[in-house]
Amino acid sequence: MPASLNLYALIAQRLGIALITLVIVSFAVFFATELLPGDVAQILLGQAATPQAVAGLREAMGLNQPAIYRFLHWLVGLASGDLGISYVNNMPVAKLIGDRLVNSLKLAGVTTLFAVPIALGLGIGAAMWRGSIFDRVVSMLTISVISVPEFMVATLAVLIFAVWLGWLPALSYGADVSSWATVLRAYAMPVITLGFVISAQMIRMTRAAVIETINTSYVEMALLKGASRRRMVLRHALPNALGPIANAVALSLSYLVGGVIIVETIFNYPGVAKLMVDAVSTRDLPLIQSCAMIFCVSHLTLITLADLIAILANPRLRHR
Amino acid sequence: MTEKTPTNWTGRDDAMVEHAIRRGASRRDLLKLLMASGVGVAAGGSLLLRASAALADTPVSGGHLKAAGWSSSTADTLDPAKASLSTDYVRCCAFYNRLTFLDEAGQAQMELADSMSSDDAVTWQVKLKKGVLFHDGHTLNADDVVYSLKRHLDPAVGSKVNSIAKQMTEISKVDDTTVKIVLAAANADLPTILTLHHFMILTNGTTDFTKANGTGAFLCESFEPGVKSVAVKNPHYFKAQGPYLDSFEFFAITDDNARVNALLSGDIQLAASINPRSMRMLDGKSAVKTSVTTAGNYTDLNIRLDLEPGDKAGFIEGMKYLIDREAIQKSVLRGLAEIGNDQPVSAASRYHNPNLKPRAFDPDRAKSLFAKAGLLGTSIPVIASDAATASVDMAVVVQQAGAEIGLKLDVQRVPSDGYWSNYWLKAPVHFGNINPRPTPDILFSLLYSSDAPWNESQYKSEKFDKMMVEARGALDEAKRTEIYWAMQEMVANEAGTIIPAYISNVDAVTSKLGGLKPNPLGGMMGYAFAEYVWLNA
Amino acid sequence: MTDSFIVSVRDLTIGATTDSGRKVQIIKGVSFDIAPGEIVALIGESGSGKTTIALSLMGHTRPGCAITGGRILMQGHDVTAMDEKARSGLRGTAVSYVPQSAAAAFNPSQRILQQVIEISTIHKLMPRAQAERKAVELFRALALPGPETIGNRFPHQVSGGQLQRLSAAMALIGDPQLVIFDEPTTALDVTTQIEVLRAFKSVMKKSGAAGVYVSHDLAVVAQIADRIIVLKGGEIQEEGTAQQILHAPVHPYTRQLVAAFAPVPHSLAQIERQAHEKPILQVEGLFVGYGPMSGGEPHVKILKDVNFRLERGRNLGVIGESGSGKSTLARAIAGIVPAYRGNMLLDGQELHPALAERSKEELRRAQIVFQLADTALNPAQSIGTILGRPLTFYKGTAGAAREARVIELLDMVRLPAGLRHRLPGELSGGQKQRVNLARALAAEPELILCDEITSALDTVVAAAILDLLKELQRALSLSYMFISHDLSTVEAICDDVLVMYKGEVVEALPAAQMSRQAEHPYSKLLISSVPQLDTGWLAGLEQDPELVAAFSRR
Amino acid sequence: MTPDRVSFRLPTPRGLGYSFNRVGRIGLAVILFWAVVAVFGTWLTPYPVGKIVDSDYFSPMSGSFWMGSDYLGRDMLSRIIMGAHYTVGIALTSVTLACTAGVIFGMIAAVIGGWFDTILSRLLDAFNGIPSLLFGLVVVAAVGSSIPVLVLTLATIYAPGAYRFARALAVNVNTMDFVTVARARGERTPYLILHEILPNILGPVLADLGLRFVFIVLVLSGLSFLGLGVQPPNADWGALVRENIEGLSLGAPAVIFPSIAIASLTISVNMFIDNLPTRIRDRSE
Repeated sequence: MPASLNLYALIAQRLGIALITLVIVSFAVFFATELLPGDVAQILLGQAATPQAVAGLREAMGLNQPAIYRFLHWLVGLASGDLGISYVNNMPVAKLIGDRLVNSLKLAGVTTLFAVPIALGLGIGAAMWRGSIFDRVVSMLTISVISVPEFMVATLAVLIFAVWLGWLPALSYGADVSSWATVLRAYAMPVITLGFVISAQMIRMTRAAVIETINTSYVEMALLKGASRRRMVLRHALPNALGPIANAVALSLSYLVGGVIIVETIFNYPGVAKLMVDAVSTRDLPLIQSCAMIFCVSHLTLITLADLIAILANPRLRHR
Repeated sequence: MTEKTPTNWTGRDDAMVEHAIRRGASRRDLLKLLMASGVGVAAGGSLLLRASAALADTPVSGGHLKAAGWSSSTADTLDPAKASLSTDYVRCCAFYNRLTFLDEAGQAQMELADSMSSDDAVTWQVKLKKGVLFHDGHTLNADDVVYSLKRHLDPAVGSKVNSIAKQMTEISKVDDTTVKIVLAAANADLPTILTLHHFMILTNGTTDFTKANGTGAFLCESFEPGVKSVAVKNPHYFKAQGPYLDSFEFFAITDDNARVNALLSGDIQLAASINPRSMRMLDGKSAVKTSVTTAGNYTDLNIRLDLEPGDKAGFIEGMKYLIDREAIQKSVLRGLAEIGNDQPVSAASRYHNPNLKPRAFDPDRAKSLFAKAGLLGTSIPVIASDAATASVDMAVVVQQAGAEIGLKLDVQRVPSDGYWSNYWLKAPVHFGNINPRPTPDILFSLLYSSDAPWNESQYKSEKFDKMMVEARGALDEAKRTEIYWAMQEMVANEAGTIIPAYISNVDAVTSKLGGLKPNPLGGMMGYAFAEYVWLNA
Repeated sequence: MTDSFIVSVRDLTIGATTDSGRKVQIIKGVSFDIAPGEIVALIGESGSGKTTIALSLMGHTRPGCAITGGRILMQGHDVTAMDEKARSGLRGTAVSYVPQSAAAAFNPSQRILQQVIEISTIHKLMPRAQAERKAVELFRALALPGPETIGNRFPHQVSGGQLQRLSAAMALIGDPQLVIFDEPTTALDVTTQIEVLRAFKSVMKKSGAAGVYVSHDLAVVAQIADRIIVLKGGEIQEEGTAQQILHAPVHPYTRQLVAAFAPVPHSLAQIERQAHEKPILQVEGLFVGYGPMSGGEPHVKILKDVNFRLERGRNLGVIGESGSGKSTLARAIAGIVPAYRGNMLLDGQELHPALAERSKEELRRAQIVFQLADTALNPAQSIGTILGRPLTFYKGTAGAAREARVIELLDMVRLPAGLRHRLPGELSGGQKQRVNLARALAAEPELILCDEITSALDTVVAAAILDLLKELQRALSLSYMFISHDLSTVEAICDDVLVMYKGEVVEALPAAQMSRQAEHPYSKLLISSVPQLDTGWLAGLEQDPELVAAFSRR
Repeated sequence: MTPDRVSFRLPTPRGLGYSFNRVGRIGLAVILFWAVVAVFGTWLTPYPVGKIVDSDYFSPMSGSFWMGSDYLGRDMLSRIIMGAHYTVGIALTSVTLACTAGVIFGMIAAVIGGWFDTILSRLLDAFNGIPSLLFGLVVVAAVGSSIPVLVLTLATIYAPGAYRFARALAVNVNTMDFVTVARARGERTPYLILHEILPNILGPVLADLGLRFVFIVLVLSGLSFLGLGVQPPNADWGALVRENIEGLSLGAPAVIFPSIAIASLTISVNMFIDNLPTRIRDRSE
């Protein structure tokens, strides 16, 4: 059978599954958020909520329509890129999320740029010199980092670099971003914190993936051809560990989009995670739903991408 | 408000403090000094500020200020009627003006109004200042004021002060610069009521609040809800003085600790509402100073009189004896508070009743009262939340005291989200938090009259309601004071609201910041600091 | 003294560290020499240390092992005294390696040519273009199809036999003086094995390099080795020329090995049969496949129109190479892979294709035994539990009765009763296969489907299992369906033989006359490809090249 | 007589048991220490956990307050001991729930396969995409914070991961011949899951449980950071760090000791998992 056709079929199948999952997830997200107790009208009015005022506001916001109708309406809107109108401040959700998402992606991007190469380097290095001092130090460090709560890492980083040493700003947002140097300064703190947290995971998983391939016959064969350790790992083990490594990276990056609530809180960084927390506290359902969808979409996209990379990296599937 | 609280403070003390600052004494040293001279820490803090401000009180123009509040969300708004958070107030004060504003002494002063007058406290004539320009160039007139005030009566607007505004039965234009306001009943406090941040003046017909178009000292350059706003100096501001800053940026850092760190690292110049626990971090830091305002903000323990166990005789009284006010003031609030006496009018108000003493901590007496009520050994849920400042810690203090006399208080910490709608006013025993209000009348009518929207303990007394109306119409200051004193006594003894302390608000600022003074409407100069402060080089 | 030898091994000892940290010797003082151009075979069973010795010649030991004593002189250089870098310099140039499974030893993500010439890249032996030319020459010498282009493929795109030859090219690219072949044909089908052996033989002759050929299969070794070293338990048992070892073995162990190869003619089991009795198993027009169904036919079809009868008390052998569908046939009969068309009659009763639709009684009467006892026994259950479960499941036997029956079963397969408290991991391969068999017997079946049950076992052990099977058949009047790729095994136990090729039965023969009566060309090819215990067999073997090309998938 | 005894075997000292290295031992010792503290801690606290016993706050280590005092002047030692009770208790309960649910569903999915497997796996994959802390926040916003809610939330967050892990293992075991044999024998799904598959994935599942335990301790502290968790006056370690974090710049023991407690527990669990005692298999094959 034609190789490429089969490959495309496989890719199409993965994409199809991702899409179907997405629809199921959107259903789950919508109705799960509908179950949130607390009435948005009442919360909006806060201490000034009187029954008449609440009723009036509910009517005005269209909250009296049946949930299924609102779901379909929302889904159709979602498909056409219309995320709806925030209950709380009547602004289009897309506009509210827009900037925040860009911020989140910026932070994630910068962190990725630094953390991924470092993590992969350390992970591969640790695997290459398995059992050496280097490996032990890296392993111990990663265990320590994943064992300490994120807010401790963040607060310590602020205290050391911003308050005591005064090298870096304590806040990353709203800082001067006119030149590359200042951008680096502004992002340094959250990137350091996040970098620590996600690299630890990536290092562990990369090391494990590479070590697994090092134990295969073809790597032993390379050794028996007289190859150096470096050649064994880089030429023979690494290309075959790409799939699991891509998966590890995807999971870490997925965390960068939505899991950074603590870092956003401490560094006062206006990202999507904080937006969603706000939305939850104000019961702004369209906003909550859109944020949740963003997280699910980005997660699904990333793991699907990792899946595709694994498929493409596998010569059995690529060259049939 | 602290300006006149320390009655035993003399000019000699002032000089001593000032001298100490010149010598370079640390803040902690000074606090010790002040303690030694028998002044509360809170008072000391503000005096300290005053003393240090004396060093450099010549305004300097220019500069960019970054200030951080403690809360913000996508619900942030530029609509004054909907303003609900400190962040909103700060913005409103920067971009708009009110008819009147409250000065440091708690007196209403004219702002956009040139004068306000009434013979019977029912019908009021408001004369407007002439030639005041909105940011878009439009000149302020009576239509703008009528529109701005009438909005609060429209339920569709969802105004936070709807219940207060309702007493204005008629708001009409007399001529271009005169507005007539008729009240449902006499209220001599109207000028003070209009100092509330919600009563900012907009241009006639404003419905779009993505940008602010006011008469305020700053122009709104950008506004992102839940993120930040940037304001630049209004070159055509109608006041002779100020603003001094070229621009200022306001946003929120919700994490207390992060806010202090940002100030310490120099990323911001003003950090509002510092947690008392953080005070020690500021010790010995010459680059920062604090501004303490004890304006009458309080966290109270509310026991509903109509539900168990509050309906059992002796329970509320017992709780009033069981609450260790000193421990709360000293340990929970780290001295940045004044002990409260279970009524809402704080010492910052000129109507405060100084003869009403706080109840002493007396667990034995509480125990006998609980025993009589048959409540010893039962478990009583107490709802607390981070939403109500320090309430969780206060709850723990009472819980521990209760545990020692055999009263089991089951403290339930619930999330801040939804606290005000789901628990506050509803749970039988819960905590509330009340922001400072400019007049006792507002406090009583909001919180204690029989039809009060926020009657925290469901206190109902016809006598009290009558006295409230009477005081409202009393134009004689002495008479009003007398009535308010009596009302305070009634609340302290009869209502189920236990007010253990009036909490000071501490704002930490860079020592370069000049012009910041405490204000009875709250921290950050009643949220209006932007217009008055300057940055020394 | 060593000048005349490429390699001299003296008193080599290799130690291993066990999980508990205890040190044990796995090679206990081995000495031998290899002369230039000579091919020496290391023969022995699993665990005899043959691969360990071979790898040590390259200065390599598997993780956990280390050379603890003795010397290995490679052209006068002491490999044991070298550091890792010097050893690397040796590998590929002085001594190179042809692995057991080329499929696993080729990096799946690199093109073949790149891997074949990697030795010259690593050791900077020659320019890339020259190396590529040399590789193509070797491909040609190894009779690989399309020598010019085969190198551009990926390992998964060529067949197992070709990969094995490609790995020889990979070993020879650096012109080594010594090539180590580590069971290079064990994983191959017999028809493929012949070509590979031929290619190895000719290319080795041409290059003049010496070789070490590691294998467990005497017949294979006989075709290629000049000298044979018989190993057991890390010690040399006997050393001699190939002729001497095959025809005049001295050591009792060697004799045992050779004897295991001698064909044991099978005599029909003496079971009283009534003429009208129904066959124990009858299969009519069986079609099996898997994958999504369309139009009543699955996507992938494995078995096509299989028909046969197995009379009670007789044994049916099914032979064929990997992929012929012989295992699938057993699974379809057991119901594991449901047939989509055709009938199966067990003792005249129709069997439902799907497992779930069969009654307990039907399931009990036909039991299946798998090839790998390692994976067929649950490692987490004790032998007693494994054997007891079918008793409880089919008969509801419990308590002391069950215990007694388990002991009886163990005794039936000649295992001590105390074994029932052990876990499978604590048993040897032969013991495990006996337990595997005992589990099937526990159901008191009438038919046992044996799927390659002796293939993974050492020759001597396999012979013992076959004896046991015969014994049991006599005692319990069983019928076996015996699936194997090994013709001598089938010959030893079966009455009738089915030859399968690509999912179809190409011929049915009586086992005893297999080689004489086979008519179908594939059967002939298959039967003629089985190596004989004769050094001249390969050289004298004549096969129709067109036939080979048609049937062996290379 | 058995001729297969000829296969080479090393002398196997039976019952030699397990080998266990030093790092693993240290890890286990710390885990046991905290387990003992968690169980018997209630009787060990020198002061009532909620009582303000020190007029100062963030005070340093002293004879009367071995670990200093917290932001209210409460004894840190007592609070950490109490915190162990809650941290270990909640994390252990949640992780057990998560793994039990995950493993059972993972095995069922592996054995049954087909649509059930596909849909369940995909759904849980997508659920993994919702950040755990945010999920926690939403749940607590919906139903309030109590220990059962906390436990269930944490279990829900970690069940999909446990499912994925167990399913992957079970799929491997499911292809083994002994499962096929059991199936050919006519065994039903529950037997296959409980007797054939479970015992063979138990080891890795327990190791996975340990790692998840670490993550749950951390998520629990993250939730405490965001203001959810155990009811006062009690607190889990995360909450202790959180409520005293202002003391960090002062180097107050009130924030350092609970951090050490968290790190010591999580690191030692990791050390233990990475160096599990290995069953000695003295066989050369």
